[in-house]
Amino acid sequence: MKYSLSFEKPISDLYQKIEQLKELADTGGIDLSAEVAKIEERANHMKEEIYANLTPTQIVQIARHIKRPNTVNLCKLIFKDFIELHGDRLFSDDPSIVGGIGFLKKHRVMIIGHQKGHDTKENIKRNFGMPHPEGYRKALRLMKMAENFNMPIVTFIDTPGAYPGIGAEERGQAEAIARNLKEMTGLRVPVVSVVIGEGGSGGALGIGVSNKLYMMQNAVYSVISPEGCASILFKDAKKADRAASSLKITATDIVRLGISDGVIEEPLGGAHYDWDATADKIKKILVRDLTAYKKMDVDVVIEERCQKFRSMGNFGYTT
Amino acid sequence: MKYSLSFEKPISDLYQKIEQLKELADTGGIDLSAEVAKIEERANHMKEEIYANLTPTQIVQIARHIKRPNTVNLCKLIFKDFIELHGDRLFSDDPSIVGGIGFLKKHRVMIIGHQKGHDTKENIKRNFGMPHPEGYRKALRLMKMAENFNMPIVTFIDTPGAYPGIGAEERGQAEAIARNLKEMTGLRVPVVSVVIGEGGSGGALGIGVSNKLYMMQNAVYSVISPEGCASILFKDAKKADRAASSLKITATDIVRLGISDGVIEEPLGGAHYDWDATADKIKKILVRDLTAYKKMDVDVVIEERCQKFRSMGNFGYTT
Amino acid sequence: MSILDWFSENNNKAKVAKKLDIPEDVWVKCSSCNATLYLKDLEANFKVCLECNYHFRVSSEERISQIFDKNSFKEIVVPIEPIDFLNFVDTEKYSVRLEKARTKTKKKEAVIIGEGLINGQQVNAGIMDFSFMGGSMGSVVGEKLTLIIEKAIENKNPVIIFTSSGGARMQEGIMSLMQMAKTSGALYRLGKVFVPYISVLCDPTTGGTSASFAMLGDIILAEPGALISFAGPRVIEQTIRQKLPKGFQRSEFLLEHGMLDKIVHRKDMKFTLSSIIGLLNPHPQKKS
Amino acid sequence: MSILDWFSENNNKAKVAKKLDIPEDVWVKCSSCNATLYLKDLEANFKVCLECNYHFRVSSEERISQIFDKNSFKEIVVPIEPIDFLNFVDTEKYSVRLEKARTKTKKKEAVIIGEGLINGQQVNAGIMDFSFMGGSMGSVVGEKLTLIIEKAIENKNPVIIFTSSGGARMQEGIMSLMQMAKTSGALYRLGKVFVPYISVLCDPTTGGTSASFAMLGDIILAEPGALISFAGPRVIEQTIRQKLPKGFQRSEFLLEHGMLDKIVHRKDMKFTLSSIIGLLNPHPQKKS
Ligand SMILES: [Zn+2]
Ligand SMILES: [Zn+2]
Repeated sequence: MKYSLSFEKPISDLYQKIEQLKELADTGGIDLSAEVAKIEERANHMKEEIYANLTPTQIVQIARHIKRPNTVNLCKLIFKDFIELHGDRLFSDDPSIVGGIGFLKKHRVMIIGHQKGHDTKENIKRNFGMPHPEGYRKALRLMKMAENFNMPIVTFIDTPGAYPGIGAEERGQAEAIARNLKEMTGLRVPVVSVVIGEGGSGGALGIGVSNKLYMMQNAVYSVISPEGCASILFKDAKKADRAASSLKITATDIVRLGISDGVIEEPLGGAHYDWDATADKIKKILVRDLTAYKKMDVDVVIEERCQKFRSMGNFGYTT
Repeated sequence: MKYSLSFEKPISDLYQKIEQLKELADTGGIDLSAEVAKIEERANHMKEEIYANLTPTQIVQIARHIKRPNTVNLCKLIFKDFIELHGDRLFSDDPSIVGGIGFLKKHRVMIIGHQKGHDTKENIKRNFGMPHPEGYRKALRLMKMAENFNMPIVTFIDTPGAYPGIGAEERGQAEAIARNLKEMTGLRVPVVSVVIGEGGSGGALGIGVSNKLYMMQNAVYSVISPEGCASILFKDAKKADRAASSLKITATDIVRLGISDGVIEEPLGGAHYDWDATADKIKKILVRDLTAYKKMDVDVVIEERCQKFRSMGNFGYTT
Repeated sequence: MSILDWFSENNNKAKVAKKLDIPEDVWVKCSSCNATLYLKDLEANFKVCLECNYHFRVSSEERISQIFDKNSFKEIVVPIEPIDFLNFVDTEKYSVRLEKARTKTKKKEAVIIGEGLINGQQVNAGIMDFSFMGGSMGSVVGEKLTLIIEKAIENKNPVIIFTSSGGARMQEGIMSLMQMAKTSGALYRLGKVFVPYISVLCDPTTGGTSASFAMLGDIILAEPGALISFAGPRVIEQTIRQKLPKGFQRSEFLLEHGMLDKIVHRKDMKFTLSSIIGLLNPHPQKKS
Repeated sequence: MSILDWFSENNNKAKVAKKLDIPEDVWVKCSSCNATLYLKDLEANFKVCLECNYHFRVSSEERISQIFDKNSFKEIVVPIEPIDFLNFVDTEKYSVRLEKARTKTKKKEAVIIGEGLINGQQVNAGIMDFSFMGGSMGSVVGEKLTLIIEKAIENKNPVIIFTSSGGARMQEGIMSLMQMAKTSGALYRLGKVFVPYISVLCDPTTGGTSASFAMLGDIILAEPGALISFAGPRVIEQTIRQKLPKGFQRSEFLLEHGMLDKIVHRKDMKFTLSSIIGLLNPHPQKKS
């Protein structure tokens, strides 16, 4: 699984060479440690070089990496006494959105996030992180509960998008997302969101109307997937690379556009190389923000959120 | 359809005799008007006698009469500019509960009621007035809308009960009714309910947590249908008569028990003999109550409703 | 609703730990897997079958001892008792039924209310008992549950109600139906002061009980395998004239359909409740 | 979402009244039943096919003349215009696309906002126009809709928005997505002051438009036969790899599934809106 992405091939080649050298040293009884060290240094340089110059498409690959820590992984690493809560009280329990309560240090917190799997079986269970309306309705139920009991809300965004299927449409996918956008605006508790992987369109925003939005370093956030954009606008599904660049979906883009409040650094190569370090980085930010919000008046918190989204838009003025 | 119920047979026999006499007079050229008048007087006496001494089972028959004016009939007769509103915004539009807005004189009113049909086809469409959870959720949506726009709510109760089916259970029949009981308690507008026919158990109460509850003269309100009670408690489905008496389900019983605030008189023999007169009686009561509530502070209105249900119960005190 | 299928004697018997005809009654047979279990083992295992995890019904006293810190539960005795105000007679008089239930169960009604500690955290609780007339809710049950909720509006303790009930008590006619609105109304007022309410659904929770306070928990937990329904299975079968699927209306089915927050094994119930209260309660008042 | 299937040129063309190659363009062909219709008849019939009731798409000007009392609608001109802040190029530059749309439609953007009277009752309205880049919502559309809602928070007029939009405008990237939150947030604030909002869904209403203000009406009306969806039919077909049922995602389908209050024929729209406003509005201010 290490260095398995296409653009990581040079790195994986080098590490293979290192392995070969080590084996040779072992079997032949030769001292190749100087050689090995040299190549290791080269590999490190190469990694820094490659990971510092990722294209948007490469970042998308990392954002979607199957071993990337998902919401449940992060919940367990970041929160104490996490208890998952289920169901929308209307139709079903959507496994592609998980929610629950837990402690972040002294803070009683409601956590809600999209849930992907680490293998095909898990992904089928989780519908590849693509929620049905039930997922958004469960999320809203939990957010209202958090509001009632004065618990700040943390959401982890990680979805290719809301599921495009017959049942989802029948049961009001559009209604469910729209309602969340409206209701989240007025929540009487602070909401902090982190795009931990893929921020796919309305399906992402449906749990993303927050006071603070952070992007993981290799996360993306987009109005449409590069593939979808390519096939619709570029009339050529193969132009996903160009679409990925044009759409400005990387963490730095999203911050530059004023949508995100900051980037959370990942271990070299991506969050999947070190879940603990990743969780730790997120935890620090969350603790900092929730501590700050605890001192703020709730009406100020709501006003901040309202104003944040109110001011979004980029247009010219006519004379 | 006139005098079609079993206990109305003596009346229908007399009227048949009258018809025969009239025919005889016509064809034979004889003057039988004195005879006819005499029998007509007897028929009238008999009607008064019979309808004044109805057994609970007979009242149940009238309450369920297929020609009895239903919610939609009454809406059209009582309210001006009635517009039906559909859907729960979650799963479907339940035809067994209808809701909409209309004017009652100057009052802007939200009306919600169970809906039965006047024939088998209509009844199949309306599921015989037995709602699925969607019906209760539509009702709640409309009640919240009424609350937002400061419109008093009128509910018409007429159901054998909430539907006992697989889909209904899957989608939370119990949850839907329970939530309505809770949410109706706190509605910031007055709610007036009329049991216009059959008040069947939780399915009835699900739209019946009101400030004022009226019983139509031949309506019934019960924790369980007499048939259901007979088969469960009496272990004999044929003892529905006894169950109907034991359960105390008639309008006078329900008033005497302190559950209903009054009986609305019906035309002799039942509401189905005169829809207009029936609607008129209901309208008068509604106008009176809504006019009175308009002058009341909303917190007093809520408190009245809370206290009304809070005080319900009949128990002894131990020493 | 309130069609208490399993209210019938037979069914009722099947669900309680069936004592075998062996000296000193020390063996019981699991009504689910038929395993023969040593009574003390069963009791040490929270009355959960050691073979198949079947959760036997437990009395309110057993429940209290399983959940509350030792000797911490104080019953609130309310000086009221059910009366036969309708002079209701089915196969026997309601008053006689009540007397028999009292004699059989040594209880006064189908619910006990009180205050207690769960790992040092104060809660107000109602614990229903199916053995008393099928846990059915009449005026007294409704009143006592309302009182414990109202008590929480004052003392701000979280409320926990363990349900086990066939629904409304038909012998009290329409008045039993109104207990649904009364208890739900109390929960509305509880919600207004932001005090958490946790509903724990135990076998069975049906009819008027499920369609009122049982389904109104901020958090709804259930024991495994509990029957939870509005309409009872037999009524549905009679209505739709077909067999119901296996597992229909059981806890696991409800979880899948979004009606429950979590299914909790009885041995984990205390810990789970304790954690939830610690997390949810905005008005914590600890006593040890 | 925002997968504008029918955004493609072909589909777009099929839906507008297709003029035939007959002198003076007085005949049009119904794209639903193929009937040949006299243009003046069609226009007199609110652009609804006289044979099959097919509702042709109408321009914002036509909509305004159909709904508002004569000369009562005053557009609120907002001095803003879309800009190509991402330097977005697909098969052509966004800036060029905008220029072409302006030339073709003689409009500045895909929505007009303003105040007007409906049978003497004041309303604030937004009217979308599919002809301008598929009615897609970018920063300007989102801003104008937000402004007309905010205006209603001040003047307490009911808000009516006629939607006709393929969703978010991809050429503005993430910023177009945020317009969903911006407009929905404005509606949250409108709801706080109890001003009614009526959403009228016209063909098509999909993607980010349906998943925000379109589906948030206190009352949601739709024209007959309108395509209303989150995901477009083609995307769904590609995902589930099967044909979709007839009528899927059309108004009638949504009504059945509980998503709409009412389907209203275009000729009855003014009357229906007028009645609803009269009934719903707690802040009536009549002008004649
Ligand atoms: Zn067993
Ligand atoms: Zn046509």
